[in-house]
Amino acid sequence: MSHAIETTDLHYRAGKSFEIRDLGLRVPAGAIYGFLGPNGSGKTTTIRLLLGLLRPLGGTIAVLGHTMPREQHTVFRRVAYVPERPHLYASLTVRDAMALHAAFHPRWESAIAQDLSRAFELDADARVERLSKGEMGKLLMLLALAQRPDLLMLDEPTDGLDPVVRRDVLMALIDYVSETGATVFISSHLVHELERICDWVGVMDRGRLVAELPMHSFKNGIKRLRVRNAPVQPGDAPFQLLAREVGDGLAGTEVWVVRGWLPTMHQYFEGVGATLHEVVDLDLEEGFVELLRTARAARR
Amino acid sequence: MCRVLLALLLVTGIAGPLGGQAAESREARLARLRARYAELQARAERQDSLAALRLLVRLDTLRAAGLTVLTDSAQAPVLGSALAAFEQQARAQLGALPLDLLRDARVIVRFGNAGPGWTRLITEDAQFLQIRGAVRGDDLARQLRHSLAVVLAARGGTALQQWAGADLRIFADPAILLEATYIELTTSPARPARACLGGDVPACAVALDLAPLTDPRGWYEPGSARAVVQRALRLQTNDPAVAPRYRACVEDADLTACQSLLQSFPVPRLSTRAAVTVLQRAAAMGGNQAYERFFADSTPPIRARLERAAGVPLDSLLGEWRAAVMAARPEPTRVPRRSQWTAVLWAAVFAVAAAGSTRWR
Amino acid sequence: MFAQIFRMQGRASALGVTLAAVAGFMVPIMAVQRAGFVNPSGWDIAEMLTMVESAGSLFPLLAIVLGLLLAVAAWSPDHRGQHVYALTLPIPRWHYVVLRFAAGTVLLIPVIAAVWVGGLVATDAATIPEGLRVYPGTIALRFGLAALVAYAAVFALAAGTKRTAAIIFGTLVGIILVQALLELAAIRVDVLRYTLLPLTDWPGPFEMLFGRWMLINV
Amino acid sequence: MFDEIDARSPIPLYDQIAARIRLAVAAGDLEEGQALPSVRQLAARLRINPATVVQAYRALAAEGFVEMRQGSGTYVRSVSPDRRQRAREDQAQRLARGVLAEAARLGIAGEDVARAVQRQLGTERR
Repeated sequence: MSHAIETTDLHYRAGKSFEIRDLGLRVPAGAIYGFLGPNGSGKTTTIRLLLGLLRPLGGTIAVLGHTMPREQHTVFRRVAYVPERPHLYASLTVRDAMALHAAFHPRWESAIAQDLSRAFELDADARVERLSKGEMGKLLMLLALAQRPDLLMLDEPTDGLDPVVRRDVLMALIDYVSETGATVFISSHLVHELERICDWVGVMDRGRLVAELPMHSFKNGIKRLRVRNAPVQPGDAPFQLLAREVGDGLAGTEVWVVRGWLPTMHQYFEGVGATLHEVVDLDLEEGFVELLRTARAARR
Repeated sequence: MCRVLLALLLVTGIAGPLGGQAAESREARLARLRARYAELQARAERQDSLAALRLLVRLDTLRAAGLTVLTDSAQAPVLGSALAAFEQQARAQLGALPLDLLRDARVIVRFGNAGPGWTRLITEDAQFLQIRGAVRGDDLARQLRHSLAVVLAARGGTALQQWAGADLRIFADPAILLEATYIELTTSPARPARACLGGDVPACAVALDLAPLTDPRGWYEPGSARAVVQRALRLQTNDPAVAPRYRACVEDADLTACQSLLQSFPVPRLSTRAAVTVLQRAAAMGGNQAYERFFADSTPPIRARLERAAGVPLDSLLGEWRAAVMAARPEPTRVPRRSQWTAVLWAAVFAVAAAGSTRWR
Repeated sequence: MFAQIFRMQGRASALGVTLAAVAGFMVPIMAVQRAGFVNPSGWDIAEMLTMVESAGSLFPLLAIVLGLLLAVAAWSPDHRGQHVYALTLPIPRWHYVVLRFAAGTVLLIPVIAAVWVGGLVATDAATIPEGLRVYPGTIALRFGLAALVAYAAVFALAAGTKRTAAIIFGTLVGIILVQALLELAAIRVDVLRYTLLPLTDWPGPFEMLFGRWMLINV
Repeated sequence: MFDEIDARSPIPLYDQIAARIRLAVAAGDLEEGQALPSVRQLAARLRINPATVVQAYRALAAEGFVEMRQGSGTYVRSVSPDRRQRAREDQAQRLARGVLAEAARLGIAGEDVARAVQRQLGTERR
């Protein structure tokens, strides 16, 4: 099974305002796939579609090789879900929640549960409805990992948590993943965190998948060039000029954002009588922002 | 969402049983009104029916079971088969018919119209039978049996009418009447009835008004007297004539006060329905001519006529009668098996409906 | 799996079930007491039986309340979480619903037992006159079936979406409105008789709830 | 040793990790035969993708600084003194390149930077 998750022209509409059209996700098995996108771009909706919680209008969804939502309950034996809004039964205590989850998940491993429960310092007798946001985040991750999934669907698992809790949760996640090689599909607004742990990136914008590629090719695919007395017309540049602005440094320098830059492309600038001052790599966040800007510009 | 559910279910939950009871009482009131209306209308119709019959319709005269039956000639064929069935049943139940008693008894059977799909049979005594659809032989036979009983009651003397009722339902199914009598006996507060239930046969005679009350303690035991007074007079507690004695009897358990109030009450005898079961029992014991002997002379007291009809002394008749009543004790109320299965089935149906409910939220 | 669901649902309805059990135990005793069968001073049996019957009408009410309580206890946790937890369990939806239903059904048992024991205690303490019988077993069985059907009906309603609940509630109110309008317009058509009343007689579902509940009878 | 790993910097994470280990070996903080943290431990501690750690360890193995023994982990190899020296010089080169790039951006000539470094060295020696 080459891909943990694979959808072909997935179509979904909620009311008149929002629509997901011909969405083609392909999440490689074993990857840690970061799912980026501004608010309202359909990230949570997509995750709920992948889990068979929402009924698509068209298209196919395959999770771990099973078609969804038909083989949903067999898939859930191997998929763990951490939703954006906590979904546990409020009246339960932490111990009950763990016991209930264990009863339903055949691959549950109490060793993992106990270790994480200690590591997270969770109070077994606390009631779920009275857990803090951090404690809830830890509990949800504990339940997800203790069921030994092959795929973790995490919808903003650490957003809104304080750094210490975030560190504990991510450490547990990475520790589990590096041990089992499980696939992770994680949506988050904490781009720097995704930058550290993801090796794949998917970017959603207004219900469409605008980019899906490995992290490193995403990051060095887009560069910021510092050019002095740049030509007015880029002409037949070997790269794609996404945007250009007046530089804030020395007079006469411009900042060009380009895609598909290769080191050999220096000669172009000599050719047009400009001097390439500097090639700046963008981090994931800048790349993401630029990508969105150009994607929306292209579609206008 | 839960709040909506709760409100919805409370409404159906509360309204259900109450609605059910309210509907029943409304039902009963409707039926009584309809009966009253029909009765008045029938009486009016009877006044003019004789005159109308003579003028408009050729009368056919038929004879059955000693009765002269007059009816519209158009309906004569239907009446023919019914009369045969009627005669056969009457003979079976009455044995030798008290023919001289029925000599000039005439029963006019007239087919009135009572609205779409309903036919009404009106007989001389303004009794009527409302039948849905076409008139079938056994409806007519039942009506004629009823008329015969009324005629017998009318001719059987006023004592018999008071004792066993003007309709004298001797043709009714004894089993049903005996069961009703059993319930009457077990729920009556009167001392003789309770004693009769306990096996004291002479007390049965008193309860059936076939013997005078000799027990000095009166009709009621002290507690029962108080209970009866309380139930009967609880709405007139502020009526000056009754109030003081009522309070004395109910609050202070003053028996004499209770007794004095009870004087104005009707004597707690068993109903005419119970009396009919005695007559039926006597006929059963007396063989073929029992009714003839019973109706031959209406002057002696009922108990003597019963003894003559049954051919046994009253106590042994009542002993038999009491045995029959006790044997007619209704079955203990059970949840019928089919209802049990239906309930479980419905629970399963609802569960399956729930399991099948859509999973798209 | 069932044990966990049962623990959760049991704890959620523990208070309700206990109260219902206490009520179930008291109703027969109160019925017999009020009707005067406990060291009776005198016999007015017709009246006493009517009082037994009127007290008996608390049984169907208790059955409905119990059914309501258990069904709500079964479904309110899921409704609060938009059913997401249940829908992401590795078991088919019907299996989950059956577990929920079974848990609620088991929780009926203590109340039915209470009604039965209450009936036995009440009829034991009562002085039963010649000719009358006691029916603690029949009442308990009938109460059990009535509560089961009531529970199942509300369970199905609560399991459905808001839309189905609205539809059912709407038709119910609609029928009652039509009947009221007809009566206003003095048109003598008994709509209820052909729509709601059949539900209350055999083979309708709510036959058990209606009719006479007589702990002591002929 | 790995505290200021920065995912946002243009230098890829695996490079940063490899550089730190190379420096440690060069500076003698890591002796020969010493075991490096397992891929799982290091990834979890740094909260980075396990593949990144593997990539760093492979790069170091290729350069001969470490040895990846199948199933038992990664160990530091004996590095001759001049290799250590060359590693230090490489690191110095890399640092210099970074500083010069920064200077260029701010419009400061290379020579000024060189003089500044000398003066810093001077004050330090005194």
